[in-house]
Amino acid sequence: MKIKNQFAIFIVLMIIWFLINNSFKLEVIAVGFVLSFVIAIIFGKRTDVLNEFKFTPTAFFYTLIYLLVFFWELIKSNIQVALIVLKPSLPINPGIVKTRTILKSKMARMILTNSITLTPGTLTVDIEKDILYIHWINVESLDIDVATEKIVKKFENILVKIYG
Amino acid sequence: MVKNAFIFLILIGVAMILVNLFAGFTGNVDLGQIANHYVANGPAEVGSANIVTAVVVTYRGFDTLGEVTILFLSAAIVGFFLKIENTDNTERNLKYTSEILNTASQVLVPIMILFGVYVFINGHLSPGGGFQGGAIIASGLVLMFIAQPKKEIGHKLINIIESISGVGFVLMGLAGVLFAGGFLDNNVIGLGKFGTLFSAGAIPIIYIFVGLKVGSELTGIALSLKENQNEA
Amino acid sequence: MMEKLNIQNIGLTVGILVILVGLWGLLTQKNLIKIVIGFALFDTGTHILMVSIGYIKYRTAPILDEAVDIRNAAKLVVDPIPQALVLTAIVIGLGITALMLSYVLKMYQNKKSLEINNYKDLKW
Amino acid sequence: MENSIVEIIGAFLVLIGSVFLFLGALGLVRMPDVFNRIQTGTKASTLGTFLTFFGLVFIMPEWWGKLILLIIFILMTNPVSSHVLARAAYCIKVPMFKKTVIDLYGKDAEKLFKKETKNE
Amino acid sequence: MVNKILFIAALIMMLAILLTLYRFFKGTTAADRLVAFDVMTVSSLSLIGLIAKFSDRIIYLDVAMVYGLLSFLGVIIVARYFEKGL
Amino acid sequence: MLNIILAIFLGILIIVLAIMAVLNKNIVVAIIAAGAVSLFASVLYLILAAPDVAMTEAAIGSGLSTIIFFYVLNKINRQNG
Repeated sequence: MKIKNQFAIFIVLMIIWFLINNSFKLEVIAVGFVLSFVIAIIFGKRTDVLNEFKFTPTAFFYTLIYLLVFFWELIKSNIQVALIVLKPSLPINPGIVKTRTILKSKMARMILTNSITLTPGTLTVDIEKDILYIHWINVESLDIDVATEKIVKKFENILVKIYG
Repeated sequence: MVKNAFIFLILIGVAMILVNLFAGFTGNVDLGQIANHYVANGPAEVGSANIVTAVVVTYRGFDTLGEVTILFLSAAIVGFFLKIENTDNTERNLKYTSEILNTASQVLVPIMILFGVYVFINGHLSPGGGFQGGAIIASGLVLMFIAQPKKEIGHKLINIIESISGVGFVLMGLAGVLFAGGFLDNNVIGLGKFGTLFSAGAIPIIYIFVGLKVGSELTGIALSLKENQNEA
Repeated sequence: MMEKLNIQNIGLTVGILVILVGLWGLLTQKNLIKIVIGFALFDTGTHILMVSIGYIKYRTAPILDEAVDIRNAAKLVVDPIPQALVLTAIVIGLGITALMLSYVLKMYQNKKSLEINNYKDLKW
Repeated sequence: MENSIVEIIGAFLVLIGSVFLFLGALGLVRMPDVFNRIQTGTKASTLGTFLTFFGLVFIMPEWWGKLILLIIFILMTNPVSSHVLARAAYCIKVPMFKKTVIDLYGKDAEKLFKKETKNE
Repeated sequence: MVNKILFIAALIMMLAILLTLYRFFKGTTAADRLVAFDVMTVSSLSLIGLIAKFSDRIIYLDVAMVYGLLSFLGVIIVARYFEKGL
Repeated sequence: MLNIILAIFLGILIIVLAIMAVLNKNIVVAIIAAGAVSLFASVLYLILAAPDVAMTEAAIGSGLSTIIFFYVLNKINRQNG
């Protein structure tokens, strides 16, 4: 498991090294290889989150779909928030509700909470085992199952397919 | 009341001095003589695209040496002042951190370290250098202390890295005396092609040593301020 | 009036004002940590002042990549020497700040107070 | 003065991004309590910065590497910092808006904030 | 054309920073000021992007990256201080 | 033209934040304001064509010195009991 973890960190660091340098000369590649290798060896045992990636075509395909859904939700949420802000009467109805998640992988939980934070009127306040505490700018339901259906499901259904 | 008037007088005095100093200053139209020499001959003599780096590392290398010494002294004094008085760490409890911050920090810390190394390896091509890179590495490690309280780095490891890089820095300077024109001269190894990663002679090597030294010193300061937090 | 309004003069003014604000905080505040903050502001003001002295109109940063012609560089870039001096000064400023703060901590451990009026041991 | 159509699209993206930044700041001023301010502020500033850098990719195509990296950083760090901020605000018991409907976090938060990580 | 649009965008961003400054100034609680600080730094990040475009130097983007990372770290530090978990 | 407007804007911002850092009674707010002064000073350095100094100020002046201030404040609070 440790080897796979170090390999994942190595890949991520190499991609970032290329993006940051913006060139593919031999010397740049060599230095980046050595650096990523050393950092991956050092930090490989300290981290345990990156080994949950599955390198399969289905996972890759669903990642693309996830990005599309995510950007759509991001733009929709911003327009909604902008409309709320611009109205003189401030039609808000805030509150903190509970929802459930079935995801176990740490990385997937982080992606899920970040997506929830960036989408319409919701903000993750805390996460504890399988309960998510969400601040909702316009509370529509107090029931835990309905709230889960409305907030969490649209991301979770795809993330389950990526991280299993 | 007298005291306030006195402070007011001091402020007015300093303001008068500063304003008088810069009242006749109309702005430069051209570089001064020394600066002109540095900019015109820097690329040929030192081979560094970043003139500020050329000035900091070679033309005024002793400044850098003194600065690293001052930083070392202040880190040592801070560590001496705040050294752990009660040594038993058995009852030390740390606050619960949120799981999201923990996960995000596990992804971010290696990236921050890589970025710090990028900054000091490219010190002769882009803005940055040993000090900035060291500061970024230290911030990455501080993020790790905050978000993952279980992970620890010993003082001993930091001291070893700091000593090795300090000795390496001075040795590179002495190599300049032996094989080239003077202390910290970077013509020890060939200058290479201008504008590529392996160029500017010894500047990248010197900056690696400076970066590791500054990074370990700043981490040491943060660590000695963090430790023995449950002593009271 | 309008020809005086250039970036260099603005930088000089801002630097002087920040120095004065920092000095004011240093002299009037009673809390030890606020005094250290005043010192840090004083530091920042000096740096802004020094960097603006080296600025030259219509010129760019002293880093010679594709955007700057190397043969003609002395006519295109600003003065690098103040920048190099400020670079060292900032790092030393951090060391001094850390040192002062550890003194503050030690003083607090002795007297359990951050008020400067309680420290009268050496007053004459 | 002739610019290609791609550059003009990029410039308009930057303009939309700046408008979103402005709306986020306006939300920060108008909203009644900390949590709602975090909601409007971070969301709009994330999209605004994202659109600004994305528009700059169209205008300066040779800078794409660093701009994409900046976008990735923003998308990764901004939600995390808003989550940590919300949690800290709850911890120091910032008063909530008086029209708040429900607060299911209150009872559990007491337990969570007392929890400590043992140092092994 | 492009430069004019970008000029207007920069002006709007400055207005946004001024609004966050108002919130920072008024506050009422320290947490409000911290949120204002967060939004302020993110807005100035995109301002740096525009400065890099107007100066036509790619190297300014390195500064933007350091700025983003370090302001994130500052927010985290203050938040952890509020939670008494430093 | 944009540079001059930006410089004036940043200068006003820096001075207002500096005065706030001195005057505010709450130490936490004062430290955050001092950090913000450093951050905007680093944008001003970019306009003054000094990216090296800007990077150092962003990394050290606003990042690490804020961290050290808060560590010390934390220790002082802990000793209060």
